[in-house]
Amino acid sequence: MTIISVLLILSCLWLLGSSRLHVAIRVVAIQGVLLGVLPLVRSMGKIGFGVGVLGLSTIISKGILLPWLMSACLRLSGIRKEIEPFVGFGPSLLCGTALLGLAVWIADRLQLTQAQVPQVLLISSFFAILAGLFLMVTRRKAIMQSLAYLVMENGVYGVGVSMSLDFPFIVELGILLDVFVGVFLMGNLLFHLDREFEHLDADKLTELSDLSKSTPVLDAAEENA
Amino acid sequence: MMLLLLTILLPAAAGTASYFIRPHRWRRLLWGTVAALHLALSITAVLTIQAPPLDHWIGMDSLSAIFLVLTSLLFLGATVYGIGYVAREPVAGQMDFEDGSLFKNEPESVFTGGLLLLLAAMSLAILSRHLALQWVAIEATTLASAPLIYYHQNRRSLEAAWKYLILCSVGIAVALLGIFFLRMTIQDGSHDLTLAALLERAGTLNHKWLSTAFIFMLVGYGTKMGLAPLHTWLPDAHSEAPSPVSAMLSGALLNCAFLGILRVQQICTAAGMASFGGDLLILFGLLSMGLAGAFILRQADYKRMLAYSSVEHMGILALGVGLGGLGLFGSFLHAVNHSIVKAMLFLTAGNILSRFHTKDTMKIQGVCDALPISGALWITGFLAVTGSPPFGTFISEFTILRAVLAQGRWATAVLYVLFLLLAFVGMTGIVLRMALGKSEVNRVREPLTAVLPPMVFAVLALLLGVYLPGPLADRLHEAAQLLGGVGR
Amino acid sequence: MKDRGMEVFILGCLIPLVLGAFALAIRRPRIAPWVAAFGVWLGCGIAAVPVIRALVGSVPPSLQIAWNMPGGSLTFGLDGLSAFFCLPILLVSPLAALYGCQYLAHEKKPLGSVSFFYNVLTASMLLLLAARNGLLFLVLWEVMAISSFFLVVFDDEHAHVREAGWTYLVASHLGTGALLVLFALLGKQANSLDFSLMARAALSPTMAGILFVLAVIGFGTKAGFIPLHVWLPEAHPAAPSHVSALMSGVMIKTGVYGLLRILTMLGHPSAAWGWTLVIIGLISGILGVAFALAQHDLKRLLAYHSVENIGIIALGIGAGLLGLAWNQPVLVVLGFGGGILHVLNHAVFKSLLFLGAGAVVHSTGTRDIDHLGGLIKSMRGTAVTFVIASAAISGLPPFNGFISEFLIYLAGFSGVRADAPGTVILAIAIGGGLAMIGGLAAACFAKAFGVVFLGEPRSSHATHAEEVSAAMRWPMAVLAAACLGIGLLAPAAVKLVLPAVQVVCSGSPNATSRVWEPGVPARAYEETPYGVTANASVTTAMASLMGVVQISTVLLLLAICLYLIRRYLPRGREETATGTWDCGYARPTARMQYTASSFAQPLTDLFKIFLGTRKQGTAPEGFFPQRATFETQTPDAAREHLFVPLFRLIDRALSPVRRMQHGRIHEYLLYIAIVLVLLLIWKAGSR
Amino acid sequence: MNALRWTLPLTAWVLSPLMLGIINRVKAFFAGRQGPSVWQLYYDLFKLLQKASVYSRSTSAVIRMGPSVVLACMALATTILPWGELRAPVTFVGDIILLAYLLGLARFATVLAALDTGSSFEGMGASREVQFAALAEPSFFLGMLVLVLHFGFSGLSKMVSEISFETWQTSGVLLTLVGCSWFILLLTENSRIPVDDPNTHLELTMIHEVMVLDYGGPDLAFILYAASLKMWIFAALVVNLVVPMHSLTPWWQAPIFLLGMVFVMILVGVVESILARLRLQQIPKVLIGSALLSLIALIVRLMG
Repeated sequence: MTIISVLLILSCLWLLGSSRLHVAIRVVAIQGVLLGVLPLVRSMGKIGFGVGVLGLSTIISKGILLPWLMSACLRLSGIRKEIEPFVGFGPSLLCGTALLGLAVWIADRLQLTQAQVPQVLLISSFFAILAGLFLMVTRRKAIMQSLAYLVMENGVYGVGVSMSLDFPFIVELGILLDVFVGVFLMGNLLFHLDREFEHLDADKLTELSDLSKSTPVLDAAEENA
Repeated sequence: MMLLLLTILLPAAAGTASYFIRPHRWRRLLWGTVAALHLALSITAVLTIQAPPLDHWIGMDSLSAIFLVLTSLLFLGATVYGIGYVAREPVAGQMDFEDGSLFKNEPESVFTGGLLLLLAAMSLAILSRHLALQWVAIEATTLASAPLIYYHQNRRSLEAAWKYLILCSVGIAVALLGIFFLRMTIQDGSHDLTLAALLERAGTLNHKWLSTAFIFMLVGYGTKMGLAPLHTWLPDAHSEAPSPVSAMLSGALLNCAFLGILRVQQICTAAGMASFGGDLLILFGLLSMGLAGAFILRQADYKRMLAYSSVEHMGILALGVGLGGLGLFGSFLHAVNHSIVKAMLFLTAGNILSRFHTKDTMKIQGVCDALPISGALWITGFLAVTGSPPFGTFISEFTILRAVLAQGRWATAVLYVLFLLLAFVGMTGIVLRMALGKSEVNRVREPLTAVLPPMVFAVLALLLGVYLPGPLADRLHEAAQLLGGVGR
Repeated sequence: MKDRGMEVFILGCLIPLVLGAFALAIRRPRIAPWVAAFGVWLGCGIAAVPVIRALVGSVPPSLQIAWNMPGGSLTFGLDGLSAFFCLPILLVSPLAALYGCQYLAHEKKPLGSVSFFYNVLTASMLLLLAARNGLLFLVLWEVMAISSFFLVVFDDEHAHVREAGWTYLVASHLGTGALLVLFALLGKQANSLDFSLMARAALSPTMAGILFVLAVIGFGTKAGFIPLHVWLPEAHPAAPSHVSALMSGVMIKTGVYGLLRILTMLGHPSAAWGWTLVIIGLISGILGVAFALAQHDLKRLLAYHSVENIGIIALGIGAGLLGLAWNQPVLVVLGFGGGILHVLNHAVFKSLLFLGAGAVVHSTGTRDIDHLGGLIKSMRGTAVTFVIASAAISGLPPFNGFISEFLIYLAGFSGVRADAPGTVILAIAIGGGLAMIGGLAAACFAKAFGVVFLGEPRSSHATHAEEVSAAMRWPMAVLAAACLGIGLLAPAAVKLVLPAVQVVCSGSPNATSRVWEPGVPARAYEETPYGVTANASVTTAMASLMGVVQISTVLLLLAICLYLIRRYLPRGREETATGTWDCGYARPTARMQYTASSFAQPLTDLFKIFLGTRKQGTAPEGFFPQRATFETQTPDAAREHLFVPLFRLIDRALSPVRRMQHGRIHEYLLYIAIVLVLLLIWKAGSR
Repeated sequence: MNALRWTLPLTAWVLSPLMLGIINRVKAFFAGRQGPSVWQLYYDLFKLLQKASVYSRSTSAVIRMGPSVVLACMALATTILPWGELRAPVTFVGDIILLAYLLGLARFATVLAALDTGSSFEGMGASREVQFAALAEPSFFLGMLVLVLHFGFSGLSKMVSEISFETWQTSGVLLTLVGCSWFILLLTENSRIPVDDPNTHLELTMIHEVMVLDYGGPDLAFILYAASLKMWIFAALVVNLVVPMHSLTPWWQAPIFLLGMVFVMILVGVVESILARLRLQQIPKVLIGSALLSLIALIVRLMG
């Protein structure tokens, strides 16, 4: 249990630090697998049919399918490295540690006394959410944004598991399916974006805005103003 | 119970099937029949099912009854319009009128499939009684509607789709966190997150966790609903999507997100924390109306103007629910009125766009001269959406004003009226400049499929302004009681 | 048999709607206006029966139909006030409809829509006057505004017509905004939207004050009080003449009606209310006519005169309110009586003026009076009716304008008491103000009639003018006869007004509701001091009016017989015709005559600071100057210095907000995070 | 008794041309010349009535009807005027308002007739006439307000009949102020020297004379007769206001009134002889000054 949460934290820190995209995809794949294993470990032994299938399908979807799609997209668009993001890689790591501190503060702030909630898993899940959000806000590459979304979803899933929530099987599957289709669609969209725009930088996508054009409110007033 | 399941599974099945149906004619036939069938199903469901459901996951209370019939009505209108729209779209590549880049449309099967899946997801979201299931359904609506937005696959719609997908998914992830916190509010250890169970235990819910959960879900679903500071994706998505899709997005999809917030507010009122949720909703409501008014004032693109007006009307809905009492009745009536009027406006905007080939309001003049029916509809829609009397929106906005004044909130009342007037002034300039005058484009006969649905919606909006049909009025009052509002 | 008055009235209102819709439907555009006009005639004929019976005394019981709108109910009633305000509609609307059919005959655009909206406007105004429920009132109010908007933008090829339509719609909607809050507040106090319950709601003075201010703003926008009149000189000239006749003559009166209806609900008025209306009346009157003097667009000039006459009406009502506040019955009866009678008088002669202006525009094709002149020779009928209307609007004796101004003068002067300085100030305001307004109005209409109809034609437009057809001249003749008729039958007209005054005074508790009842012997009022003196002042007013009527008739007879003497005096000697005395100038041309701006220049210089007239032109230079031009424009001061800067200020205040939607997705994500964090902090704080 | 009352307007109709004759004689006396006879205006009227009339081609019916309307108004206005305690044949509450507006109607008719001829001179005269009238009207009403404040609002005859020596003692200042204001009004309305020159020859400077430039024959006769009636009306108002008739016996009041009228005419003649014409820009100041006189009278009455 603690090993998985420590590995989760390490993987998030690695993402914050690394600039090469194909490495990032592989790290996210590992995270997917970890989260697949998590419910099995969590229920310690009495592995029901539902929990098993769920774990397996998480591992397959997040561990194998999505990374394959992402790397295919990467190969197609021929992007090698994340160019200079808003917050540099060194400072990102510093922010990572700050976020970790924040996650610890949130975890104990919630005083989850009644159920025996593994504090360390809770901290790692909150850290994953915050890291995902931070990555999404700072990185320029659209692919990185979808990966960051995946990390954030893993974090949310982690929080769910740590609060010993066992939704009915269909609902758990529904959540997983939504996340999978979401990221799959992002991949599909990335293909189109790449074909349409030569670049995949999210910060250049600023054509739709209200700044440029504006109509006069009072025609008459404008002329003789 | 079977009826409800059918309303969800039928469009889902049709959606997946239409991906694989090659011949256009067959697929459009399927699409039309499913839409009509869905409306019939939902109307029979509303009339037959009286007893509120117990602990099933799928059930229909008066609130979801209103939204279900509204959504299927809008979908039927969008279908009739969509079939004509898709038939007229050129299959080969076409030149984007904004920046001249070449693009090819999405295959029609993806479009029809996406729309049907969207309908299925929305029906599930409306009918689901289990909050997590409702979350799954709302996330599914986002995923179903994302490919519809970049149907034209030009640069602008791709960008709009990307922003829509990222922002809504992040928002809804926050909502998922909210649901987990909601689970924590239950003290006696049961894991049942259905609405009925939560309402039973309402007295014993832990207030600290409930308020945190409410905030997370308000921000989550608020992003999806387009409340003020979280609305940034809405103008891009609704203006770049093809007209039938933006009609569905504005008319029906925003209501589903609104339903999510209503469920949480329902639990909060049952747990005795109505004022906490109410104040937040009023704050967001006023903020949305103000910001939307600011953006409408000098808007250059008339579809973005309609999108911002949706943000404003969502603000009015939130304000109405936040007030409670008479405001609830006004808010639900306004949801019905706004959906019908906004769908009509987007379809008419589609007609104007397909004739004038530009979205810039300064370049369009004399719509009434070139397209007489659409021009008349455009002005009627404008009068309806700004809440002028003969239409239903005036009745609901006036009821909300009476609710605000009944609670003696002077500042809110003044701001409310000012923002309504601001939006009116902004839209008048744009709509009148477009509608009146002599147009260079010569007059052409407008296709029936493009004109019939907006006309039907216009008649409905006018009818709602003059006479409130019996069953709708009772459903609205029951819905108001659900959230603790006063009846008459 | 139950008095079916209200049902007949409603039927009368619905007939124009049905026939209007039918006119919209039929394909052949030429007969559409005639069908609609027939609908208006039929409808008004039917509706006139209950209205006349209500005025004479037997008020029909109010009609109540269930309406499942929240707080709404279709209740209709017809009391003295509504019946009196129905009179101008029933008189002017059919005549203008008949006139309109001919006026638009040569128009190539389809006439279905304009006749449909004309009928909707008429029907909505009639129903509005009978509405007895807040929600119903507001719905009909906006239907009236929207239908008149569609009429204003009928010929929308010209840019200024579109601009006028925009200003009109925005102004009327802002006014309705104030009305929304007014009715919501009143509904809250009386926790029902029915007028009968609202009238009985107990209001604290501050709440009554707020409601009064809202009513003045809301109804003042429609009536055209000075700062809120901005749309009036834009919308009326832009509309087709028969529509602007209906709008200017009748529609702005619904604003006055609304204000009076609300006054009946606000209980005992305070003196401050009276003073506000008196001040608004004075400003609207004097500035209205000053602006009218500076115009040289005929219909814009008439529109400004509507503002002036609304000022006179406000002056009358203000005097009435002060009478109620100081408990002076003579001020109440004569003030309200004069104000409300002026509503009818103004409706008659203003619509006649606009129809006349329409005839001029129809045959000459231009509205700029500096290009006209000498039209009396070719358009004799129109000229006669126009001069009667001009004399009436300037308040000159034999006509109806003088009667209502006379009543207001009587109110002002007979209310004077040395010990109460307030009455003296009021008398100065009425004496000085009304006299100046009368003098300026006479000047303005002498200019308008003189420059348009008299002298030599100044341009080709005027030379080719020919008289309009009979269908346009007959309505004008009927209205001119009405002007003279009311003038000579003044006591009867005042008797019609008194039930309306009675309803208005019923608002304040201490005034007994029976101010005047036809046929009730004077003794019946002995017991209340209020009743007796009110009745006494009415009898003196009646006596004065009899004197005025006698002198007017004698004046007419004397003038006619003097004219006859004048014609038969030189029967032997023949009449020769030569050129006008031109001091021996070599080549006098028609353009050397006095034009509108030069005629009004001495007076407009007096009001220079308000008008802000802009003078452009090229002075003649060199020894033998070739060309010189001179042009004056007087833009509406309130629009230039009040509303345009206000709108620009709001616009500039909102522009920083627009930078928020800049398109960068990263900052959008930050917005979500920031909102979440702020809410959590706020919750932690409040918990 | 009513028949007796009608003698008042009849004498007015007969004697009014004599008044103008007196003024001309006074001016001639000042100028040291013999001057026309007092009955000169009667001769002119008789001569003009015999002549044929000449009309300009650009005129219409308005110029033909103008003079008769003006004369009718003036004739009726004289029926409202009382002589001190001798009541006027027509008297009702507010008849003074009708008097003012009858003068307004006459002015409206003259202005329209002037514009009908289409000459720039008549247009100029009409424009100036209209400007001064708009300013003169308020001062007339304010002056009347002082009367109303003092004697209560009723018919002109009743109000005027109460002026006696006591009223002079108590509020002499009031009566002088309003008297001066109405005298200035008389000079303005009847185009006397300080405001306008009745017998100038330069069209650009005239106001009243230029408006009647194009009349001839009977029309000119009607207009001149109406002008004399107008002079009688204003003079009668001033005399009624100033002369304290109440304290005299009724039989003495008629001759005293006529004497008062002659004195006013002489005063006008004197003023015309000693003053020169004011520049046009000054005249609005004069009119506003007369209005202020009445306003001061009002304030004095309120304070006192």
